Amino acid sequence: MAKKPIQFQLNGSSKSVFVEEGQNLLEVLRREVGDLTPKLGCAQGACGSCTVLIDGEQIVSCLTLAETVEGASVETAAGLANGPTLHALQEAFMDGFAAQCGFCTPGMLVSAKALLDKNPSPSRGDVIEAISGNLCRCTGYEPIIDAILAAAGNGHNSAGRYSGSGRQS
Amino acid sequence: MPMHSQVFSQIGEAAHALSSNRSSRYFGGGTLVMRQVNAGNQSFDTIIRSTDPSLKQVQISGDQVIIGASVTMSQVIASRDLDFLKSAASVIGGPAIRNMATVGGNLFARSPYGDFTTALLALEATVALSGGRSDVPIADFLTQRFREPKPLVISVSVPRPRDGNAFRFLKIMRVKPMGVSLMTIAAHLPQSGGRLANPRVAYGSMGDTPIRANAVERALEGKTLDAQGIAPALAVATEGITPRTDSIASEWYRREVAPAHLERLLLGTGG
Amino acid sequence: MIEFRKDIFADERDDNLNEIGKPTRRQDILGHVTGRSPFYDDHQFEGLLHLKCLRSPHHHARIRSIDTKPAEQMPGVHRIIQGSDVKVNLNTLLSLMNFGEDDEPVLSDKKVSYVGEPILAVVAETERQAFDAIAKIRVDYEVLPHVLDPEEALQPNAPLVNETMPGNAFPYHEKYNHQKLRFGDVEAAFAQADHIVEDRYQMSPIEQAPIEMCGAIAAPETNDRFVCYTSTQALFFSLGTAAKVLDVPSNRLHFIGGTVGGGFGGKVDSLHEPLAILGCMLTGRAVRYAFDRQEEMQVGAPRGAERWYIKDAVMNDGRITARKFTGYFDVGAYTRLSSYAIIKAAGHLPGPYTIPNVYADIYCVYTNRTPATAMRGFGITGVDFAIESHMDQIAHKLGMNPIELRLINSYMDGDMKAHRREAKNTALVECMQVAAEKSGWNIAPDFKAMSSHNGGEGWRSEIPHTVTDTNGQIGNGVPASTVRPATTSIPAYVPSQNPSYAAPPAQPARPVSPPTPQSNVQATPTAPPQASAPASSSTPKRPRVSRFSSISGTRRR
Amino acid sequence: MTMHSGRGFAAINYPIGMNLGGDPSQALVHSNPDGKFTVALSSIDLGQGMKSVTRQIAAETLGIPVADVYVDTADSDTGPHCMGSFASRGTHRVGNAVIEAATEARGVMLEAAAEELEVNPEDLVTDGKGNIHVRGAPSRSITTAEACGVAQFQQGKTVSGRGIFLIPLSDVDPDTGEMTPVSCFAHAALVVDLEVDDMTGEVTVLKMNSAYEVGRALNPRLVEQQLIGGAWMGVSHALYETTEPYYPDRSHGPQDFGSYIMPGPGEVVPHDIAILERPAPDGPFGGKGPGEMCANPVLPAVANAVFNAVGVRITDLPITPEKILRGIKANGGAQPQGIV
Repeated sequence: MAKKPIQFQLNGSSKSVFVEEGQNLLEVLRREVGDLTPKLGCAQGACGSCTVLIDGEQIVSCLTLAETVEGASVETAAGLANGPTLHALQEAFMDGFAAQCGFCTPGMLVSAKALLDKNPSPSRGDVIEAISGNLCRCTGYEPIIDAILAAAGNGHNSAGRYSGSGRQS
Repeated sequence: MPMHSQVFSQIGEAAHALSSNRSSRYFGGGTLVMRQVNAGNQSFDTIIRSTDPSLKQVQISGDQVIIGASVTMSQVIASRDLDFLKSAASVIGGPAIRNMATVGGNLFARSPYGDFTTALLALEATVALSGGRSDVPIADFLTQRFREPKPLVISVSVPRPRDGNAFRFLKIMRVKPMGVSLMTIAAHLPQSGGRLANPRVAYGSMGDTPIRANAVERALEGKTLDAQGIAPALAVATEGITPRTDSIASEWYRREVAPAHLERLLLGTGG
Repeated sequence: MIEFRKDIFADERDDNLNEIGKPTRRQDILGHVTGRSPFYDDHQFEGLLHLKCLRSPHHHARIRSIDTKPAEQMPGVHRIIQGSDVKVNLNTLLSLMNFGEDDEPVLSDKKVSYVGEPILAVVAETERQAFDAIAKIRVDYEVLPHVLDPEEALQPNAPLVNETMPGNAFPYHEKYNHQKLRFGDVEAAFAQADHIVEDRYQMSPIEQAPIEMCGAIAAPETNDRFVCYTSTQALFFSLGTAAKVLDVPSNRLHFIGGTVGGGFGGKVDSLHEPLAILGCMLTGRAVRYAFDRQEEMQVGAPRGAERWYIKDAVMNDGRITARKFTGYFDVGAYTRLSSYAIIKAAGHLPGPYTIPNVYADIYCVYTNRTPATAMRGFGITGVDFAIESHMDQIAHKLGMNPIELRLINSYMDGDMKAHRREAKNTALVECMQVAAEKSGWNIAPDFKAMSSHNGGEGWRSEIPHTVTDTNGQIGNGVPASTVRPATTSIPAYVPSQNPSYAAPPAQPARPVSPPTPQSNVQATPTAPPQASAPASSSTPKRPRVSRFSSISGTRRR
Repeated sequence: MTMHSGRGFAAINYPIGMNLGGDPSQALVHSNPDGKFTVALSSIDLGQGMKSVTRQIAAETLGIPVADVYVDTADSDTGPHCMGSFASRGTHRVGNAVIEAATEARGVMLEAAAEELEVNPEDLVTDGKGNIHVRGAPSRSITTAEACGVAQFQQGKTVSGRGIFLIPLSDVDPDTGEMTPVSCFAHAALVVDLEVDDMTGEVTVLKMNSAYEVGRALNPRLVEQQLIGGAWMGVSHALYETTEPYYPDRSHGPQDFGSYIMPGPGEVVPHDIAILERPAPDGPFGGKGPGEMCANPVLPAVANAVFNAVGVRITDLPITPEKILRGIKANGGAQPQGIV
């Protein structure tokens, strides 16, 4: 089986790997490079769990032919944190209880980052549009939308939803 | 068979490779072909692509705009020259898919996909093929798109509507903003003296391919674009059309709701 | 917005706790937001092989022959696994709890009973090679007639779906082709009812659709053991199943899981672990077996379809005096966990209401479709849809406020439930009151004043005289579906010959503290003992080989 | 086109756990010498929060801060047997096993502390902040870390505990269905407001108001996660989902997430929830397990609201626009039932 050498930047580090012809980027990231943050949820491009950024644009890595990222810059959820310092989105997801099983979370965060990189003050509608290709089966989306808005500093503090103890009307 | 991948810098070489290998597929943005590769589809073992820069171009030529086959939906949305197609490009998949899916690829999408092609059909676009004709009417192209030798699309020429408001597009989805089409309607509704002149209406997800609603077009000719004027067209909304049945809806349902959605599109009260 | 109604049931709670009741962050949240939570597929192995199954294209077919030769020669193919490679190639999940007979092959190379049923497995170096090899395998099928509707499947001449299950129904207690619930005398109540309200409810199959798909990776471990990373919802269920079908001691298997990308019931079936381990045993390499999304959608077990018929006896004042159910769980070709869901449903009826006469026959029916399994609310969701839709139909018929109708019939502390246990710790009344208040849905003051504490008066706490029958009896060589119904009373439940409590006399609705229907107190027969010996003492006891026996009558072999 | 408003109600109870019993779960708890505890389970966290809720239960029982507990699951070599995470059994069954194990470990910790403080163990209390002191005399105290240290290095005691929770398997009477099906019930009532488009049958869910009784909200945010997400799933089941759209016909089964439709972030329904807590006598701190019941009331409430909106009774899930439209046509038009 023919293998092709490719080189690309992954979260700022140079990677050189051999890829099989016809292999998708998700498989290469996970099996060849060892970045396990993009998740395999369908291999049909419909769930968004494998979302990564190529040159700043969000794509689904399961439908991306690996050899086409030659020379490109790839960002995954593994590149969100700056060392021990978490990205504001990660903090907001933690505060806002925006993850349950956690499987869609990396893809969701990457889509949210693509949004905030271009639009630091998104509306709720912008957030919905940005994550519309990312499926979540646990949360009902609301905490995720709130967390992204909170990360954007839009005055939507997702933690504020919880009214604590005692009866409130 | 193990998968092979071939890349050509010249579109002509790619076209030759494609036409000379029956078990090959042309790879545009990947959203259709990679899915089949991932699923182990046995009908092809070679993917062919081209990095020819011409495929990425958007050019104005007279009253036509020529869109390279590799132009993505996101690029359509971002292009000022393609403003009239923004409504169609914006409902293709989610943002990640729009960064990948191409104009050329959409021509090969099977129902319930192919919404952008539905828009092109209503605009009477023509398709330019490598090593073949440069002005294949899109309706003709759709009937032969899966035939051998496989056509390689270079670009699509779209007549730009004189009046930007004359082009209408409505994709009916049960899930919004990203969802599969229940029915897609594209209409080009030029008017002359307050009456419709040469209106064109196309449906997506109503058959195996996007199709023109010929009876609707005839019924709209010379009419005013108001409730009274469109009434005859609504009455023949699905005349000559056998809507498809799929997991989203049955033929019966599509036939039943087509007039309602057509009305909403024509009167501008939809979605 | 969430509000906590700490004012309700306040005297039953100590809220002064240190950690309980606090909105503490999830222990796993940092792993989730950094993408480092270790799901089963996030473990990497040198030389990982991939397993894919050849699946049936037919609803029902006998397999005459299989030619695997061309596939064996294909590049990258390490092994083709057939049914004969599986030591114990027949299993039922609940055999781990001694419930039911083994009825499902791991690999079905003799007969297939649903589209997508696995026939054999190919282990290859890449998924593509496995797909390519499968495409080369030739299977000669003799297509058989199939049945897809559960009521048709119970007809005498229906095709037999599952050889272990004659009559296409799970045998309950080795006695009936369905699970019975009998409480009081519904027919007498129907005769005296002001209204009869009947309808049929249907739930189609639903996919659990966790975003992480089901799968497992098995690899050789030191000292002749095998490690298995799995997405299972039930670690020891999967371990026990693998140990059983592969006939290996459980301590040679090391299962690791626990971080799972959603399940919702779809990850209990333990289909992947045994084959991944077997592949590993046969090749000496790490083997991954996972569904793809298409398989998840159509081959992975869904929440099965259910069909419910409900017939209610209703009085003009809103009291429901009898409720009769006939339920069909369309469980597909094999049992999986469905036989249990029917028991759960039987214990749940007639829903959260105190109805003096209840009757249910619930069938676990085999059809030629994907086997069904658990999903969030297993055994309950479908019948709750039926019951609560039906309650609204009754309210509509009587022109009543649907919340008040439910409050009139609501179960409360001390009420006798149809499965003959006292209701305790109930809170239905309060939930209805709060939901009504929040939504601005007005209910009369009497109903606002109700309390779950006020149940159990008079007839409400009694077990009524009960009419039983032997419909659907199995055995004696008579096909279950041809057995004639016979109705009898169990004498043990009828110490006096007074008429049963079929329908209480018309009386005002009982919003606050339901009045005791005086005329019937005396008539209510003595309850059988409620403690640990549930079966009536006069019911002939079958010899018990184990304490599990009365559920299925079948011990694990 | 007319949009018709409708309102529907449903109330449910939910039996917690595998109803027949016979489904044990076990837990092991032990401390390091510095008083940091590990809970070993083989139970599964599917996202429902098993690790988190058992951690809080262990901390509460041990009388130490939650930060001093880590839950390790699921490894069959180290975690004792558990039947699994399904049937809403996790919180209830595993929680009880953890309480038993943590209670035993706490007993050893207090014995060690008592020996150091030269008092009876019965006279000792924990403050939940890492200290053990004599009841009524806070100054006579020792930290939990010190107690665990001396237990292991000076007194030769393992600060550990074993727990199992088992409801024995209940028999079922073949003729009457008499059984002891469950240990406790959770409850819910829910009101749905929606609109139906009488030209297309499409439903837009506008609002949900609900009350859920969960025994005790062991962690209110985890309960909120379950209820919000579960009610979303209920809307999805009610209106969208099926693997067999033409059941019992097997044709046109969805093969992907394009054709298996579920509402997305654009269809989020505002949902106001009231949580009631009537502790279950046999639940861990009264907790019942809210994971499964949350979707159940939504399905019939939507059906009832659709009837209220257009007078069409859909008895066949999912409630697709097609079924509604067929009903409207059969009735000769929408028949709004009026404000309830």
